[in-house]
Amino acid sequence: MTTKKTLMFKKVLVANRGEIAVRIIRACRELGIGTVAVFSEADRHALHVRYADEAYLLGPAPSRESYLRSDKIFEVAEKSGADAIHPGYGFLAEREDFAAKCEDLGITFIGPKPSSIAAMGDKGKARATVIKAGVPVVPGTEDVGNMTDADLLRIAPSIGFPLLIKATAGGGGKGMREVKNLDEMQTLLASARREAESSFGDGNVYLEKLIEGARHIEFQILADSFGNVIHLGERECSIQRRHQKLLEESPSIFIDDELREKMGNIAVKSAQAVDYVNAGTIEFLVDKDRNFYFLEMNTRLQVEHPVTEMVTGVDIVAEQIRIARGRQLSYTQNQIKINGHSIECRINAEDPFNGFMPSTGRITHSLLPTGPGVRVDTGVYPGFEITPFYDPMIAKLIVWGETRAQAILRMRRALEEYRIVGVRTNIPFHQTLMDSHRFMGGQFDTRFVEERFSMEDVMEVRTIDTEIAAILATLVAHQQTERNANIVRRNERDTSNWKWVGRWERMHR
Amino acid sequence: MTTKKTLMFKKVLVANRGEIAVRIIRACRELGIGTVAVFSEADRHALHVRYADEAYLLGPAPSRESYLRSDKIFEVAEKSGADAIHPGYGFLAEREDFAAKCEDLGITFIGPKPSSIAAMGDKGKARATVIKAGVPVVPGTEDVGNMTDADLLRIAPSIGFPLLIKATAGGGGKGMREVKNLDEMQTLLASARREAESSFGDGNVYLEKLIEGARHIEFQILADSFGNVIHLGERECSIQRRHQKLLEESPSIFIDDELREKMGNIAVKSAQAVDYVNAGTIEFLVDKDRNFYFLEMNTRLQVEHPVTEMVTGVDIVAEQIRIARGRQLSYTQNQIKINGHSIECRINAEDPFNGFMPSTGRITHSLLPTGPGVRVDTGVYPGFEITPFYDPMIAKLIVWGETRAQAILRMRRALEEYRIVGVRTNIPFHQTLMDSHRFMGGQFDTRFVEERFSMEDVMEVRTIDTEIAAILATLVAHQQTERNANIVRRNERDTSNWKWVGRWERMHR
Amino acid sequence: MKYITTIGGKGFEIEIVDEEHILIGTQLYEVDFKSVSGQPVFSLILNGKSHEAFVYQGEEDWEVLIRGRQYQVKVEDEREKRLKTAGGGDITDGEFHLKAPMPGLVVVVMIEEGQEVKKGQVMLILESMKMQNELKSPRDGIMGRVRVKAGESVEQRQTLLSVQ
Amino acid sequence: MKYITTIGGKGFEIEIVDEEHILIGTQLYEVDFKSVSGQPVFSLILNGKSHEAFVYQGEEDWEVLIRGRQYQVKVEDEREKRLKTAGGGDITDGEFHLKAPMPGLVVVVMIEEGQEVKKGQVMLILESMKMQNELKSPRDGIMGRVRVKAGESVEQRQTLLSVQ
Repeated sequence: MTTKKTLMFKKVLVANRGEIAVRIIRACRELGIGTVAVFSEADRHALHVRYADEAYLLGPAPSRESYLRSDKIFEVAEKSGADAIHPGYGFLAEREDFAAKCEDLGITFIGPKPSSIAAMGDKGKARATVIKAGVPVVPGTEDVGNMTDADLLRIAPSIGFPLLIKATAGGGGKGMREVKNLDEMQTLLASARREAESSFGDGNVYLEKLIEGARHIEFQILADSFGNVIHLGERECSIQRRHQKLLEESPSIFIDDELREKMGNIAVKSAQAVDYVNAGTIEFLVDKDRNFYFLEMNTRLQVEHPVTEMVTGVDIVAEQIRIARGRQLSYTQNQIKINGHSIECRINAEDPFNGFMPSTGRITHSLLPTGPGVRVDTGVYPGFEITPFYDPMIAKLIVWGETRAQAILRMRRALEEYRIVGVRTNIPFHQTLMDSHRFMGGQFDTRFVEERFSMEDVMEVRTIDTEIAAILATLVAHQQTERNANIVRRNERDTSNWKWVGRWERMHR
Repeated sequence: MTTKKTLMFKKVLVANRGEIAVRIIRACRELGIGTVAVFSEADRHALHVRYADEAYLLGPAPSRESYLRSDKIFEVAEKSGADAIHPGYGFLAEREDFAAKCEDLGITFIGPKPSSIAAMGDKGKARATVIKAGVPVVPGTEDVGNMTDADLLRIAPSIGFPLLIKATAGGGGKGMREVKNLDEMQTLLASARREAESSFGDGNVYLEKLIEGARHIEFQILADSFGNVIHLGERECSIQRRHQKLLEESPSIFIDDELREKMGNIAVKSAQAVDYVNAGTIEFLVDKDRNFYFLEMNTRLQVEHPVTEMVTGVDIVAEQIRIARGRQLSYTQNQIKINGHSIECRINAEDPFNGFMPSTGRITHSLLPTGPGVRVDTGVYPGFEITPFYDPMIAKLIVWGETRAQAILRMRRALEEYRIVGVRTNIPFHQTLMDSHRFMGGQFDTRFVEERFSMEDVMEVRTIDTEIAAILATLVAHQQTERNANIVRRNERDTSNWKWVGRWERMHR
Repeated sequence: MKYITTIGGKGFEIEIVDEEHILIGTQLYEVDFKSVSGQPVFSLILNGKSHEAFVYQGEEDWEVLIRGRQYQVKVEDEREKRLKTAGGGDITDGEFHLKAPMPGLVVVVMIEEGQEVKKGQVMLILESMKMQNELKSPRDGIMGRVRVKAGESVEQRQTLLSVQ
Repeated sequence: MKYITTIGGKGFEIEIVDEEHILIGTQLYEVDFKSVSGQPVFSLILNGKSHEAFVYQGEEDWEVLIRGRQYQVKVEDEREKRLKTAGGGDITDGEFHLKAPMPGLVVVVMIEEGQEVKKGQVMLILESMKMQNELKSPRDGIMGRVRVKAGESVEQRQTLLSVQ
């Protein structure tokens, strides 16, 4: 057991990078807790290093040589005297062994118990656990453990097609295959196992019925070590591409008070089934008829936690820290009120005009949207270099409005204000989405972006810009021609001016 | 009377600059209303010009040749087809003749009726009006109109010393004098009249008792054209320097629910006394014994309106537009709830280490604080030039917290994150203020900053930084020495490198 | 100076009259055109309308990103254009070299040398930023040299393969 | 290289050992020192502690703005310092020229040539940004030439007057 002294920790090591590391440092600072950043060689100039009280190098840029090196992280914890670790999301956040090792070393892990991480980490085991607690799951294989191809082929028809093969150790769509009929299943099983094996070192898979037209809706829960568990309402996360969430909102247009209460209670029950402590998220699929099914539990802070903060007023990271310090929850379920509507757009360094290809480079200019109802969580700034080593998400743009309509209008305004020069971003994707009638009407499911959305959908609205684009390109081309001519003329006197041409060209590359 | 058609205006001319012009453009954009910016020659690159749908040059940099040229503004309104004008604050916002001219031209003035501006614009007349409505005023001269020095000298002893001489056309502390006794009064009357005459073209003055240890507390009101008037609670604005507000918060630590209701009702009554329509603010002085006195009414949007927006969730500018469009208020008094606590720091381009001397120059680097509970309203960005022509306020940093303590901690965090390079700012002043025990304890009045606050107050806390400052200066000096040496060496081969030295020096000037 | 500017098949004749005026066809426009803080971000006030766009040189044409839409714009000065047309017909596109848009790991190469490819066909998958990215052929053609194989790490702008 | 660095009367002996180490007195520190995006903003990690400051050259000394506090720092290299000390005592301050910190309008000149002034005494009021700003004497002295008068507009950095 951790001692009382450890629970009153004074210095938190943030075992992460980017916007979430900055977010955690902010919460610690506001609570008067010291912060220790860790960084890879690619991140010396990163914002979390600039903002933390202390900062230590972990190793080279690749994650496995830096942010995944738990041994190095524990070394830094010892050297700096950090008495707690916040893992953020990704990296080591859902590694049972990491949480257990913290406990062994007498360091407070700001998150759930290792046993809860383990119980929810194996997707098959998690299903079995919540079924026992009376939580509805997507119909599928209910046995825990290694099932052979023969078992799975035998069970499949009783689940019904289409169905999904999923990796038990899974996440992020890896080791997942959609199966339309029995004939193709054998081949797909093999490839799913291969991918799962290479991604997670575990080729074990299970089957789930494919719910068509489903929405991805999740509930934020908070649990303290005194057995109090509450939920903070839902987040709608159906806007996805290749199983990556792109936009989240709270509340969901699809959920009424009655369904919210019902699903919220089930979410609380799911957390209780694994003796959950700290912040966590229960993900559900909800079908067209409002039947809902437990999908999985994320035993950590979510990327999209801010939309819940905006509508409830609860600072989830501050609450995580309080819980880890052994305090009671600051709220009872009755005190949680959903006020207004919030939307988050994930701003990724990728080119929506070129197959969402990741984009790297130095951010030379950046203008953040600000003003009423706008929040930006980011780890980048002008002058910062986006490297290919980490997740392409560089910022989260979050808005609040009194209604969903007002939030959409505000998001449009904020997206238009947001300027980033130096890397391509998916801002134009979000702008197109905000103009889409289906999105405005709330008519979407998890397949919407891939199957029924196109960047060209709303383009006719903006044909007037064609002429403006032509004029701008002409003016810039003309200016450059003039400038080059001047430089050539000046150059006849002074060779050294070529470096200025070079600068101009670099700027415009 | 303006016609129904005009009331449904589609395009708003924003007769202002800086952060408030941007704020208004944002509100219009979110409501789907077109925006027309106007700008002076110094403001071609300003954010309001970049963000507006249309933008027109008014004239040279000085305000009287640009932002105060109502004739030019009406020309732009006609040319652009703008059917409404939002005046922001300052410039033409409280000019009765400007509002009246809008009415004549069939342009909706987003603000009160000319008669209300007039009634509240003459401070003596305003006192008389609200006294009639039963509103308590600071004891002083109660006659309206021109009083001679002889009148004033006769009345003074019955008011009691110390007292204030104030300009009836006044504002911003101009034409104001503090009088300690009858002996010095004659001289001070003369100088107050002189200053009032030169500032407002009107040397008329009146007397007010000087309330010692008073707090400046104001109530935001909203009134529609159907006679509905509500208040949005109070703002505490006692943190001032030379009668300029520096920090505002809502709610006030000094006001309990009972007093809030009482003062709020009086504020509503004051507005009703002049048939007020649109947003306005009733300023009060509150003495140590919680007696409160009407000070004046500002018949326009206030700089500090965001703190009220943060705690009530009401978008005051959007509500102004709704009211001007002839709609009913979106809220009844019962629906207004104060939620949490909000603080605004005015970020001015001035040097707190050098007598708050204004600072001009190009902003070369800027990093905005973001994250939970933080809002920045600004009209500047990296690359923008701060000129000496306008108000030194370049941004407003606003935070929200569940409690005043949380808001202060969050403001500390945000101030620490805010980096502006290129001009000096008063951020260090606000940082010192946030560390001051008196401020934390809420023990301050309008004289606090000038009389009982020092930048050195909390310095001992930070002595550890002395060594860090020494190391940093040494490292930078060393780097520069090395660099110069290199340049000299390189220079032996290539004279053109001197331009790089020049750049380096410019950067460090 | 007179330019022929083309977007998606649509041509505009734009004449730069002086610093503050342009002619499009016979229509005169007042322009106020500025670069924003030394970046390739341009503010244009055209007859009072305020526009802002990110304008930069792409592989072949100018790229303009304005209000969430990206345009490929070809700008030719009139003389240049006339000479080219007189020269007779299209210049053949020549060989296309696919370069790595970012450093990464080649996951799979889906084509072989000498094979026919269609425009938009996936040729290679490159892993970077934890994502698998499909690199497609920009046009129909025949595969030329393939310079990388699966499992290989590549640098940014390294030539991966060619389409003839 | 060894430096003698002084803040408010307190001296520090700082030796730059190499790119990553400094000695203060006999204490060795590990330093990681970087300029942030080409600005005079510096990030310093000193034995693990992360600091950031705005460092620039003032009129005479270095100015360091760190966590809301501003420090005037004198940095001298050891040799320079030794030579100066050997040279014997303080160098006299010479004439001080008051320059306009910003463009503005001279509202009032409060001193006359030849008059004695005290450190901190207001010499002139300059209006700019709608504010009246008091310009004070940086030290005791005798007024030299006064180059401006009330009502005059001045440019930034224009010399207004001198203190001897």
